[in-house]
Amino acid sequence: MSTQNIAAPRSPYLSHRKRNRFNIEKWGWIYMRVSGFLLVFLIFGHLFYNLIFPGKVSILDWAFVAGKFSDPLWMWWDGAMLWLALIHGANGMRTLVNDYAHGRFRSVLLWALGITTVVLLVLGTLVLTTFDPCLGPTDNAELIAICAAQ
Amino acid sequence: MAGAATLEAVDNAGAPEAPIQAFTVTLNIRRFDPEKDAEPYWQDFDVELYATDRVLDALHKIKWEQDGSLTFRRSCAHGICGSDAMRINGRNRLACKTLIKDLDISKPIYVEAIKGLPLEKDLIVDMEPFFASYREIQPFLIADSKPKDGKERIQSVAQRARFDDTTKCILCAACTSSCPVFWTDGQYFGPAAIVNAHRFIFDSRDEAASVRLDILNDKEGVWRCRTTFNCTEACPRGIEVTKAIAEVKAAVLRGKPDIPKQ
Amino acid sequence: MTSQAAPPESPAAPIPEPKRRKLPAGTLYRGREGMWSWVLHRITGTAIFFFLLVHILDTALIRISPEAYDAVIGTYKTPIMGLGEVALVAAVGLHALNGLRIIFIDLFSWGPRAQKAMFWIVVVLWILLLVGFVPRHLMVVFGGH
Amino acid sequence: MSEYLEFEDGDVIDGVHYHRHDVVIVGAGGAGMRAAIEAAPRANTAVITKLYPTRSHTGAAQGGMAAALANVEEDSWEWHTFDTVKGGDYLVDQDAAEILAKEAIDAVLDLENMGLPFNRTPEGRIDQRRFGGHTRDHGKAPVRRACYAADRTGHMILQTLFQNCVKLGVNFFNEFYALDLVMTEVDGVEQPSGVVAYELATGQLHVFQGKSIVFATGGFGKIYKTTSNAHTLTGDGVGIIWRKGLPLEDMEFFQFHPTGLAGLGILLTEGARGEGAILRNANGERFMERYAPTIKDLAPRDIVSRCMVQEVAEGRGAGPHKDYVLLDCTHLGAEVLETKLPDITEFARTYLGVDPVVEPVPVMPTAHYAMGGIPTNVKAEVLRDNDTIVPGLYAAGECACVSVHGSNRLGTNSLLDINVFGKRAGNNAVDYAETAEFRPIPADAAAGVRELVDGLRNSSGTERIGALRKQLQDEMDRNAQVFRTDESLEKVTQTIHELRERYKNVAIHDKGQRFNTDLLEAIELGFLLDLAEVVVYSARNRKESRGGHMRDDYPKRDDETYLKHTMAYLTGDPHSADAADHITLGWKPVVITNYQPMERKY
Ligand SMILES: Cc1cc2nc3c(=O)[nH]c(=O)nc-3n(C[C@H](O)[C@H](O)[C@H](O)COP(=O)(O)OP(=O)(O)OC[C@H]3O[C@@H](n4cnc5c(N)ncnc54)[C@H](O)[C@@H]3O)c2cc1C
Ligand code: HEM
Ligand code: SF4
Ligand code: F3S
Ligand code: FES
Repeated sequence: MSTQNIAAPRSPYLSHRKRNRFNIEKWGWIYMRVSGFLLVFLIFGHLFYNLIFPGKVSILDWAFVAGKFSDPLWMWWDGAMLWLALIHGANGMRTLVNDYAHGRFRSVLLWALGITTVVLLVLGTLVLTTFDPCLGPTDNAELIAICAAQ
Repeated sequence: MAGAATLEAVDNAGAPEAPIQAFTVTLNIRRFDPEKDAEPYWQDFDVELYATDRVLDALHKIKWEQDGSLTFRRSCAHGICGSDAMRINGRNRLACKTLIKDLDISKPIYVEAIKGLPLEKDLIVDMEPFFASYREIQPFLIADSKPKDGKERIQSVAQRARFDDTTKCILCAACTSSCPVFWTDGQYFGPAAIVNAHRFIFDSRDEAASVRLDILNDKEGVWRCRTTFNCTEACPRGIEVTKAIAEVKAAVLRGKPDIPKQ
Repeated sequence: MTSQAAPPESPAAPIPEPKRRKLPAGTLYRGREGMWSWVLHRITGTAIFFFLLVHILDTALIRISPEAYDAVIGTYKTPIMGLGEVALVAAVGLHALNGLRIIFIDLFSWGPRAQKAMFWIVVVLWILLLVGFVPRHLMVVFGGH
Repeated sequence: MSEYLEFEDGDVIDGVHYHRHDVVIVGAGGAGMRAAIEAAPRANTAVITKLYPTRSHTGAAQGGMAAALANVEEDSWEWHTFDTVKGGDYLVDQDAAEILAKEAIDAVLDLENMGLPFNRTPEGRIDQRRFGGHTRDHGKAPVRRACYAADRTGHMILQTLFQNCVKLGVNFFNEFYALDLVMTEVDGVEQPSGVVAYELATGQLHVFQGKSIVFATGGFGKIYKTTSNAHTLTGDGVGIIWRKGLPLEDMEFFQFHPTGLAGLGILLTEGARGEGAILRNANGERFMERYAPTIKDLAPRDIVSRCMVQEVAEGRGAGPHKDYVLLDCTHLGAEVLETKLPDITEFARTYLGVDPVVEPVPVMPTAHYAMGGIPTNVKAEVLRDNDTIVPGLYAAGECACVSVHGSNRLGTNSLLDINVFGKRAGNNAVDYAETAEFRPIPADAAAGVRELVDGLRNSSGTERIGALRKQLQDEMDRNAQVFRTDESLEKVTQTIHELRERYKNVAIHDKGQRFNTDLLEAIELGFLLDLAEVVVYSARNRKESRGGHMRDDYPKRDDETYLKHTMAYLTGDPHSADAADHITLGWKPVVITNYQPMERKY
């Protein structure tokens, strides 16, 4: 191989940096920390209530969840968790994609990620807000009363 | 030095009067000659060394006695010029600051070029992208107001101490080329550039902190740091690089650096 | 340089013929606590994200019909899924604790200096968490009824 | 004229790249960059440097930079001048020393204004510390004159100058090795017209045409084995000038710094003694009290080095082989060591495994600084003989000899020198470039370098560079170090001659074009051999002891015969066997203004 056909050393530095006014990175960074902090309580509360507190996995069924969702506290709890965790996770995945994917592949992944996130946020929120606890069987006396009243 | 695998403890190794005892050490060097090789390859060399020798001495012995084509940068030989950052046993070090006695010589010593910058030949990489990032953060004092008496600007001992750590940088690139985020696409400004920005952002005499904070508040700026601390571990000058980066992040958030008033 | 032809081979002192070794491209970078905790953080974060996607979908079934929901949730009640839940809790636990470590590093001036100690504290707390959770959970899963 | 080349900046003709810049600076250490900061805003300037600028050895300087700021105690530039003259054993050109001391104050303030982070006094002004040979009121007591930034003053200077070059957008050609000066005959006289450089990355040759050319290539400490100097300090610039037949001044004066880490040569700054560290022999005795009762350990370097070697020679050396003395810092306390001398504390720990906080550090003199070099006047213009200048050619820094250091440089005066005379060189180079025309470049400007490079690349020799260089350095250490005699110099002359013969038969392994450091080391060795020969030849001729030049066989200073500068010229066939056949020595008078030579006592 002669010197002529090797790529020139010291190729000029190609800066891909573009500076734009609104900077999502800073807000993303803050968001990761704030949401992460809140999620510690939300997720461990959730896990504790669902996996430990009832004592048995078998209890986890439609009736259990329905009972939970009819309580506004848990509705808001799970709603907050849905939004915080999904956006946290999606933003984290965005970082990963930016790190490891390049070119077209990157844009495809980013779009897929964005669409998935929005769809799931909408879906999850709809489920939470329009959920009808009277749809199925329950042994929760209070619930039965409410449903009967309808 | 932190992180050295001190497996071979040689008595008195440090003292110059140490009994002269030489070891045969195997160096396994990742070589690449752009004029001959399509791909880098590894090559072994056996060298007679003393415990107090540095890896740089080993490289010199190879170059001067065995294979003159072994190519690497070096100048000062005592950790002050920043020429010879390389990956020694998987970690970024200066060859001239890594003593044989601090390495496990029962196994070969692996030596390869630093990662993330284009490989040019053997242990030499292209430093241009590194210096380009450095230049981008405006690494110079910006202060238009002249000191009143035409003498020096006044700076208190505490203000001077505020940025002391980051003035030590020798631009060796050990940090930037140890950063997993930098490896991904080489677009991240990198810890060295941020360290040098910190040097001025936190200098009470400087008047352009906000400009630099703005530059680093960028997609490729401080926010790309994932606090992996490889930079801090690698820095041969003992600069607390990650801490400096954290301080710059905090300064971006507050809109100004936290400098002592007095 | 065009005017310079390739130099002829010279009979000078011989260069040892390279003993080419088959080895991976480069060695793995030997980072320390900071790097490995970040690797774990990434892996666990990604894993949790994908779990979350599925979890939202299955929970959405609750809106469709109790039967569909119970059918799907029923499959969770196998020992394999029970182990999966252990993995999930382990992942979330590690990610959460290390997430707090990262927040402390960013927030406090002593953070960066204490990062290694904090990493080991994270590991200890994580083990305690698992010690508290795993036996109990496995008893439920395998205890069956 | 057909023998001259027509080209535009950026042309490549016959594989050689041609560049055109008003000012061409060779070297990007302190002196080169200080010159560039003056030149770049006013003229099209190029800086050629074989190292990335921040790798230059100015960065290794530790202790400080002298200036009579009087920030902490009474001081004046006259006292500074006197100390410089006396420190240089009266071989200093006093007009130059006055300029140095006077302009020191602005030089320091310039640096501060450029951003240099000096250590501060409680009032927030630049702090100052004591240093060897700097005294108040003509030798009464040590004075605090050295402005410093911990023990990293050189590092800060180098970084600050580089930062300001970045600010000005200075045009650097990094890793370009200047290998020749192009001279063009104008009006019957050879005049400088450009520089030929070798690009390390590609192996290609470049010719830089310039109206003015500044040499700032630093020292050549690598002629010795034990040295504080970098591997790259091979005196290329001085060697180029020498090979062009221009003279070199005072080459016999090489400074040996007292406190190099024993066996390694890595420097421990005199600032350590400035802060109160003490030299002790094996018996724990503070021996400098005997030799220099007034300023003791802070006597100038030549004296301290000599006393150390004497202590060892007389059997009072420490260690199992009784071959070094001890630098005791233990009483300074961890606080002072960690804050004011952090780097050297670390050097001792890293390289010797000795912790200065608790135990004394083994030290011995180490080759440190070339007082001699390319003769210039106070405008940094290079001299062709005792008083004719070479128009358009400038030199500054360690490669130059103004002479402000005479036969022995005072600590902290070199960082000062590179700033004061670097600035002057830059300014004068631009002034000159503003009025001058480009001189034509001969068509075969690069031929000499090509021959040199191709000759080495294609050589079928059998000698190894490493072996020759090692032998040179060992011999220089043995026979031309702190103490010299006619006999020892004769011996090393012989060796150098043999080595120069063997060098013709040197071979390199690396035949490639890219980053061929093997080739460059061979070329550097050539310069080392040339310079070592001049050093030794000049030293044999000076049969007296003065400053850094200590002749055991002529232990007295002899002002009658030798109060003058040596001027060495390359005449005749450079390859002739006997140095006398190709080196001619002459004398140049010393400029004396205020201070008549006196006995040098401290
Ligand atoms: C360890 C140490 C400590 C010191 N401490 C002090 C101190 O405390 N106070 C003090 O006053 N002085 C001190 N000195 C002395 C002082 O640092 C040096 O004399 C001074 O820095 C020299 O500066 P310079 O610009 O002339 O050369 P350098 O800084 O050595 O720069 C030389 C430049 O020339 C370039 N160059 C060389 N050859 C070529 C070539 N062929 N082609 C292209 N470029 C070339 C190099 O790349 C480099 O950029 C110390 C010296 C040493 C070694
Ligand atoms: C339980 C509480 C949680 C805490 C305290 C937490 C904390 C954090 C923090 C601070 C970061 C930023 C890391 C950095 O900038 O280097 C982060 C990143 C991340 N988190 Fe979480 N997180 C939590 C839960 C979650 C959940 C539920 C998911 C998944 C949906 C998730 C997925 C991610 C991902 C993918 C990243 C990106 C990783 C990276 O960039 O390396 N996290 N987390
Ligand atoms: S911060 Fe440390 S590792 Fe990074 S370039 Fe500077 S000296 Fe080197
Ligand atoms: S290694 Fe990289 S991720 Fe941050 S802590 Fe250092 S810059
Ligand atoms: S050679 Fe200068 S830092 Fe290693």
